[in-house]
Amino acid sequence: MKLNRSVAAGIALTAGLCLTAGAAMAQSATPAPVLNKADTAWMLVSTALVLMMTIPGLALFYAGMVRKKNILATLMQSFSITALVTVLWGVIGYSLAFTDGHGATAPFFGDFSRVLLFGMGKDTLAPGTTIPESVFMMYQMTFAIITPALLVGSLADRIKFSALMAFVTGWLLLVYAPIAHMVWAANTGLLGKWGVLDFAGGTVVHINSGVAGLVGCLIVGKRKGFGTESFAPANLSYALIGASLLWVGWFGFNAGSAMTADGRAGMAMTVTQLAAGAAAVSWIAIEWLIRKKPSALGAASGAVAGLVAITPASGYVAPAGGLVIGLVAGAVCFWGATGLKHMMGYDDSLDSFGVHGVGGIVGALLTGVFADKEIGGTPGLLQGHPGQVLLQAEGVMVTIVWCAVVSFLLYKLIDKTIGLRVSVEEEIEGLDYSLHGEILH
Amino acid sequence: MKLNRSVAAGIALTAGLCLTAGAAMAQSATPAPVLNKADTAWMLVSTALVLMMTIPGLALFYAGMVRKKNILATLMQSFSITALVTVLWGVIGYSLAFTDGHGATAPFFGDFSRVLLFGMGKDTLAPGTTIPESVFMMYQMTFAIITPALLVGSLADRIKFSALMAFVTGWLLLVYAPIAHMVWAANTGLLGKWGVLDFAGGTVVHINSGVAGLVGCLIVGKRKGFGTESFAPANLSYALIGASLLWVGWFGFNAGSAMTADGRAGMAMTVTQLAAGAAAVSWIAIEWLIRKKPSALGAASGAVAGLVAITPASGYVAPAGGLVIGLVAGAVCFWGATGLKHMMGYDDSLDSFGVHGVGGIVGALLTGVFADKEIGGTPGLLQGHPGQVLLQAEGVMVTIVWCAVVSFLLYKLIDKTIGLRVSVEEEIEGLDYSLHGEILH
Amino acid sequence: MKLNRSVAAGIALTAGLCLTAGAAMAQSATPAPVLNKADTAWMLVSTALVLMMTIPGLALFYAGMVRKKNILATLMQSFSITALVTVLWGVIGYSLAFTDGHGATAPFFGDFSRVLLFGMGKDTLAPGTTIPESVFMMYQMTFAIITPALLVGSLADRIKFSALMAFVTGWLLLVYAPIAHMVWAANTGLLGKWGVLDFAGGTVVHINSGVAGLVGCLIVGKRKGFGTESFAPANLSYALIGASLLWVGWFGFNAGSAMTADGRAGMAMTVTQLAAGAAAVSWIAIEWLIRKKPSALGAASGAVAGLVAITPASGYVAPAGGLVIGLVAGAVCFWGATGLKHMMGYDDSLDSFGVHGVGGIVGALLTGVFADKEIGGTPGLLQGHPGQVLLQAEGVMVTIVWCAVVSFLLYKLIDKTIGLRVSVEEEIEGLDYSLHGEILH
Amino acid sequence: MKLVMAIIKPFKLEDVRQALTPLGIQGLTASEVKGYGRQKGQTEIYRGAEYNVSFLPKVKIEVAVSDDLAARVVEAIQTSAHTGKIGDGKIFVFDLVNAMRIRTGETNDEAL
Amino acid sequence: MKLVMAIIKPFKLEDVRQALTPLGIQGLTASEVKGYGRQKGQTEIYRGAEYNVSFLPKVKIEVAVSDDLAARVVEAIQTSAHTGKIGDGKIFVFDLVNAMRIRTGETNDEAL
Amino acid sequence: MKLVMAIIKPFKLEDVRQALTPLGIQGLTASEVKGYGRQKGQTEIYRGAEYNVSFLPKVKIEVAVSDDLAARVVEAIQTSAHTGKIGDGKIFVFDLVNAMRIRTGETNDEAL
Ligand SMILES: Nc1ncnc2c1ncn2[C@@H]1O[C@H](COP(=O)(O)OP(=O)(O)O)[C@@H](O)[C@H]1O
Ligand SMILES: Nc1ncnc2c1ncn2[C@@H]1O[C@H](COP(=O)(O)OP(=O)(O)O)[C@@H](O)[C@H]1O
Ligand SMILES: Nc1ncnc2c1ncn2[C@@H]1O[C@H](COP(=O)(O)OP(=O)(O)O)[C@@H](O)[C@H]1O
Repeated sequence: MKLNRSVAAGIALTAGLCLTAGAAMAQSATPAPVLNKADTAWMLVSTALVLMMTIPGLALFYAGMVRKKNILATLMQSFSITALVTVLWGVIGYSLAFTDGHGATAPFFGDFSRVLLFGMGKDTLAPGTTIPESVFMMYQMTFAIITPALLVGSLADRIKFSALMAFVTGWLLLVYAPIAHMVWAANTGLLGKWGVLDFAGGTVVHINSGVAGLVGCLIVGKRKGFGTESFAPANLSYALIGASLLWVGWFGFNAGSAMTADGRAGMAMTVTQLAAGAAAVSWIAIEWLIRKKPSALGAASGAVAGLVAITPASGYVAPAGGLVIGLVAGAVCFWGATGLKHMMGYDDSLDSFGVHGVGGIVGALLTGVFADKEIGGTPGLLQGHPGQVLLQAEGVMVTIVWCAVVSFLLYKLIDKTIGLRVSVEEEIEGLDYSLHGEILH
Repeated sequence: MKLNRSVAAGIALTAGLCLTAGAAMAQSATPAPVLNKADTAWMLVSTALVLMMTIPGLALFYAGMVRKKNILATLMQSFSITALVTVLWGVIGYSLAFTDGHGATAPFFGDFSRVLLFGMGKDTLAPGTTIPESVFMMYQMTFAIITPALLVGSLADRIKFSALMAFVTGWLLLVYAPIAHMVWAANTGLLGKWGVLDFAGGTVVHINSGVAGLVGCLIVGKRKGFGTESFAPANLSYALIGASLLWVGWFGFNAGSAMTADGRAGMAMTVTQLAAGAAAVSWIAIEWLIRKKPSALGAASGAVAGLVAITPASGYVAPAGGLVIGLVAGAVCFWGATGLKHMMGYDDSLDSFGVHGVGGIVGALLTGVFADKEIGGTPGLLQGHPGQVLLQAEGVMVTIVWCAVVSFLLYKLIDKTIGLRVSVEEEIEGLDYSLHGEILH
Repeated sequence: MKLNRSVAAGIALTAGLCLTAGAAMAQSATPAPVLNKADTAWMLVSTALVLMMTIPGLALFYAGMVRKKNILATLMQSFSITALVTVLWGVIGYSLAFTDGHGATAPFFGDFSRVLLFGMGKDTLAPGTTIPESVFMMYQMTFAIITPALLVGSLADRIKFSALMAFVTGWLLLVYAPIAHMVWAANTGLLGKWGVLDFAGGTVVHINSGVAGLVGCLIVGKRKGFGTESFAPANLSYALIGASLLWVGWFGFNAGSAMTADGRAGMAMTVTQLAAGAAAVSWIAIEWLIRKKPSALGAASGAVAGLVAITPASGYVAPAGGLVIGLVAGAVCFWGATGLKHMMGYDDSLDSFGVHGVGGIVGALLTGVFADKEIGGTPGLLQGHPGQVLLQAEGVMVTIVWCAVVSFLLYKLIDKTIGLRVSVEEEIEGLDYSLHGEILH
Repeated sequence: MKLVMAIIKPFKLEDVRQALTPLGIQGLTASEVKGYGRQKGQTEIYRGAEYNVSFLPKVKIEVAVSDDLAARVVEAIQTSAHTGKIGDGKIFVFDLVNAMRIRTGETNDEAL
Repeated sequence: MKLVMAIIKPFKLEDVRQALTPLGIQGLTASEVKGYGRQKGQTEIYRGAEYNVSFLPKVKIEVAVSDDLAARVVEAIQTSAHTGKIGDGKIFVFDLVNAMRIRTGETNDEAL
Repeated sequence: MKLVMAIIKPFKLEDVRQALTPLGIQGLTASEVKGYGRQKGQTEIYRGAEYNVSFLPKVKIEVAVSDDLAARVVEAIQTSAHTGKIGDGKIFVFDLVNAMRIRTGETNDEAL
């Protein structure tokens, strides 16, 4: 999203422009960007939309898939991560991710010039955009919030609250911030410089959370009763409401990543919608064929799979590309949440890896296939540029390796100190009561 | 909403305008419209708001009125229609509804020039507006989604999932698309040309879905146990949440139909709010008088009735008109959902016709009464233009006839092939388990 | 929020400005303000966001804290207040609050020039802003809706529905409208003229509702079974969803109060988020220390406490100030909802006073401490202007006194006539069934 | 007096109630229970391993009757709750030592 | 030993519990049930035809007591659950063959 | 025949079910109940005064068995539901006059 350098001059036109008769668009002006209120309005709203994706969106989506005794704890996880990351991001996270950095670490990390947001004035614009830096910082914060909230899906029903808070703190600074920097820090980020395309966070958000979730569930181990007891979701309506709010909020996620309210944002919204719809249709269709009954959870999972896969591609692909990405994502993630998981035998409780990890990889690669010069300026495989697919694969690999290694070390560190997992009694009693002293009546 | 031809020149003013001293508003400029980012921002948001009306808004509103065994199936209906219509609209629906069409069918149908959205570029503007066509197409899609989702209310608790998907497919192309075309296709639509006023979909959305629902429930028949068993809603809180989200989202529906962020949008929002509040108050008051207790479901139904009735009128009437329309709609729809229904003896399970059909008709006619030249450019009965009421009635009639006839044929076709209704056992067991294999615990 | 006098000239630049070469920002122009579509778009959205705070946000937040038998009645309270205040505001409330008024009462009340919104045309701008008056009126309406809805928290589980409707009617006109006028009526309001800072409603909304709630619960008395029976919340997930929607909607509340989409709005959003996150963290931390278990309700309450306290300060303080205000608010409101309440022995059922009253006072005073000249033009204590703290304290006092006295009289009047409280049988049976004839199954 | 307790499929509740009315049964008490038996539930697909759900939703009916009615009540329940498919449920009969109507204090057969 | 089972109006649960304490009753078990009887529920208005709701929410109490206490328990329940209005509910008494406290393995009267 | 009714801690349900299988028990019925006893619940903090929650969630199990099995069933439940902490619950045994399988009409021991 940081790639949009063209600056619309906005409301306050310079007199010079006015005098240049016939200049229809302000984009030809190259002087310092000025604040555009329309872009600002759109990004304020997008920030609200993406926050809504986590609370209550994701909170409900996940809470709707657990057993009754863990519903409140699951809501609490998303809610507390929101609060914690808010503080962390303001204090140091944003600075690490989005400032230029120095010397050899600059491709991986920013510097400390925005610690506690010092230096971010009321009228500072975010570099390369027409919106206040405060709005940009906030918008990015909502991405930093949802990513760790997503990975909890793999650890649901058994992770300690204290361990989770500790893990998220370390992970935000050592995994999320650097990967966001690599992909999106306009001047210095490693992957962005390579030319890896990730419009709204296929690598940074989805592969990242999916892989961290997978590593986590391998270390934490299976839930007690896995394979013998019923883990049937207690209240699937929550999952449907959550998926719906994720869908709606995703417009802020993807179209907002244009950083401006123009035709590219409109196109990003269009492909987002088409992919979500197509993936839900393809997941339901497959399930209907194989399992005889199309399930509500299948429809919701399909839509989310499509949204995940289109995330890196939105802003780069045309409508037909969006449709195809959705159809493919629905099918592949169905396999990710069923075949793959059973084959490998890990207990990815709410399919963070099966949907976000797998969907994110599919989307990142297909972005390289369907990228359309007319939409985002970069051609993909179908327009005779196979190198983009390779580039995308490299981006995926770097993300997976960095995320897996650092996450692994963090989990192990916390397991040795605080301990990652609740006791068997607490797990059986349910996290709601054992960790938070509350019961859903 | 397509009637708003005046084009605000937006951010990028032409030099010519700048040189014309004293020209305060850009509306006097007639050259090709250019993209206005503020309008675009508002329409991006309106799109998100209207999508939120269906999922999770309407999904919850309806799910909150059924018995426990059908809650998930009801959520699933709205959710799946969202996915299905998304694909259909992108592939062919939008093209049928909003392109000009050819020859004799042009007043009723568009053409195939936007199939798969080909030809809709990133920078194409929607004709007669200042926003990208992609945003316009998406905004319209959210209307195409909610309309069939509304009609399911009449069929709740007994319609087959497969039959519903088939019906919606046919209905979208043969009923929704042509009626949207007739009313809103700027250059060729039959009713628009006649001068029928429908700002945000009183005919296209509400009468249309209400009538299709009524025809459907007559064909499908009453629920087993109708009149002898308790059909008491299992979880009315969902209905209240749903009604609330419908209310909030309706700002996108009505004020968004201005296609621009200006005083007319503000006025549309104002009358929308006044009508919703007034209708809730009038419904509750009547219920309190007649039944001794004002119910939560009554308050929610009243608000929705007011929102339905103001839909065609928003953008044409002044605040006082909005208040009166709300008060009338609350009373008339109360009768629609009780007196009328019992009198006629059909089983309109969730009152799609009683609220949306009846409210839509009331609103369409009262638009002709209260239309205010100062607001929308067209005077109504109260400003000495009784012809407008007649015009409105003609619009209502055409909608009812087209919708009823084609819907009837579609239902019959599907009944003969797939079968419309689940088996008695499935109905008794509940659609959640029998159709989708899921249970709300 | 009415303090923002700088007027961005918006889309329709006057030719004069265009000819003034080099004038980069339109703010130097002093001619009559013109409509700015970007500001309008943002305020349309903010209105929707604040409405969402009440329905379904607050409705769910409160409904999630009561016993099962009162859930629907609690939802109904927020919903009906929304409908009732909508009508009242349109008919007379807005006129009383936001017109200039006459003579000696002008510092306290407006006049009748906007009764039934007459005189508010489609193209009228709100004075001192760049948005249509209709949008301004609507935005203010959403504040007028949420304030009485907040105070019901103190009366939950035992207030008569009829009494509540009567009380809200009187309270809106005799307490809310004058206090809003005193603080926000640009030309004549008493407290605004004094220089009391209240960006988004710390006094008008939060202290006001908290104090009215406290007075109410003292008069209405404790719930039957207080201290002996379990009042454990039946469905805390609703409280979490509600708190989440409040949080998201609060962006419209605070950043919207800038009345424009610029850097100040961005800064207001930033401090809002930081305060919410910090307060949730501080509440949870304290609870974890003292009670051994961090609760979901604690996290939600903490976030709301932070949002309340930052409300008057947003638009005046810098990020670090926002963080500190949040940390303090979390701790103080924890005490407000536990220590203080138990010390005094009143039954503030859902802690309207403990969170909104106490948090509002903390926030109003800290605004005077942390106000930053760079952000809102006014320096606070830390910038060497201790007088601002005094001013803030005066504003708090006036609000408390006016609100307490008039609310007291109103409660007494209604208690003598309609009666405030349901019968013991109705209270035991639950308000859902006894007042509204509905049951949550 | 006897107390007849039956575990039935939830959707049969209304049928059973209607079958009892002609016998002069004026009251009964029902509750939601979960039954474990030969009938196995569906297989879970996502978000958990595949396995058979062991407990299925059932409805428990309790109806107090005079001794002479007991046999006919059992028969009526069996007939009306019967589908012939596995999981139809059970009927159990207990001796009742005493019964009382709270409203009036009436006891035994008069209380039913 | 006897097991006393009572079907009462939900809002009477707390009163009944308090009425039993003075008799030395230290434990009881309650559950939500739906009762069908002479009392008819409200009429549904929307979203369904008008009819009388047949099942109303009730609470079932089960309390195991020694033989000598049974009569006084029944009486205490009848008095405290009584409103005099239709739908007050029923009390049923069963013989208990055996009772055991799981924690200690104590049986019969000691287990109560 | 006997009907064994046990009130246990909810998380023990699965353990109890598994302990009964080796005895040849093929079915049982469970329901959610609220128990009042020596065990006191947690203290509420917000939104209400501080007090002890009196009713705690429990699960009630009902299993009908032939007379000769009853003692072993009671023992198996006691062992598997035992934690040794207060609130473990109770087991009650009733005489069953009759039992019937709805699907087949079989009665008594064959019906179990
Ligand atoms: N021994 C038993 N004690 C108590 N309830 C039983 C017993 N056996 C079966 N049930 C109840 O009866 C229901 C039906 O039993 P099941 O074995 O599934 O079918 P069927 O009786 O037709 O063979 C079970 O779900 C359970 O609720
Ligand atoms: N024969 C019965 N067997 C079991 N429960 C009964 C029986 N008769 C009544 N009940 C229970 O008692 C409740 C109250 O009975 P009802 O006839 O409404 O009032 P009353 O006992 O005051 O005449 C019913 O709702 C039902 O739960
Ligand atoms: N007399 C009784 N009648 C019915 N149920 C009882 C009785 N006493 C205890 N119970 C049930 O047993 C549960 C455990 O009892 P409690 O006194 O808390 O523990 P313990 O039996 O270990 O002393 C209670 O919650 C209640 O459900």
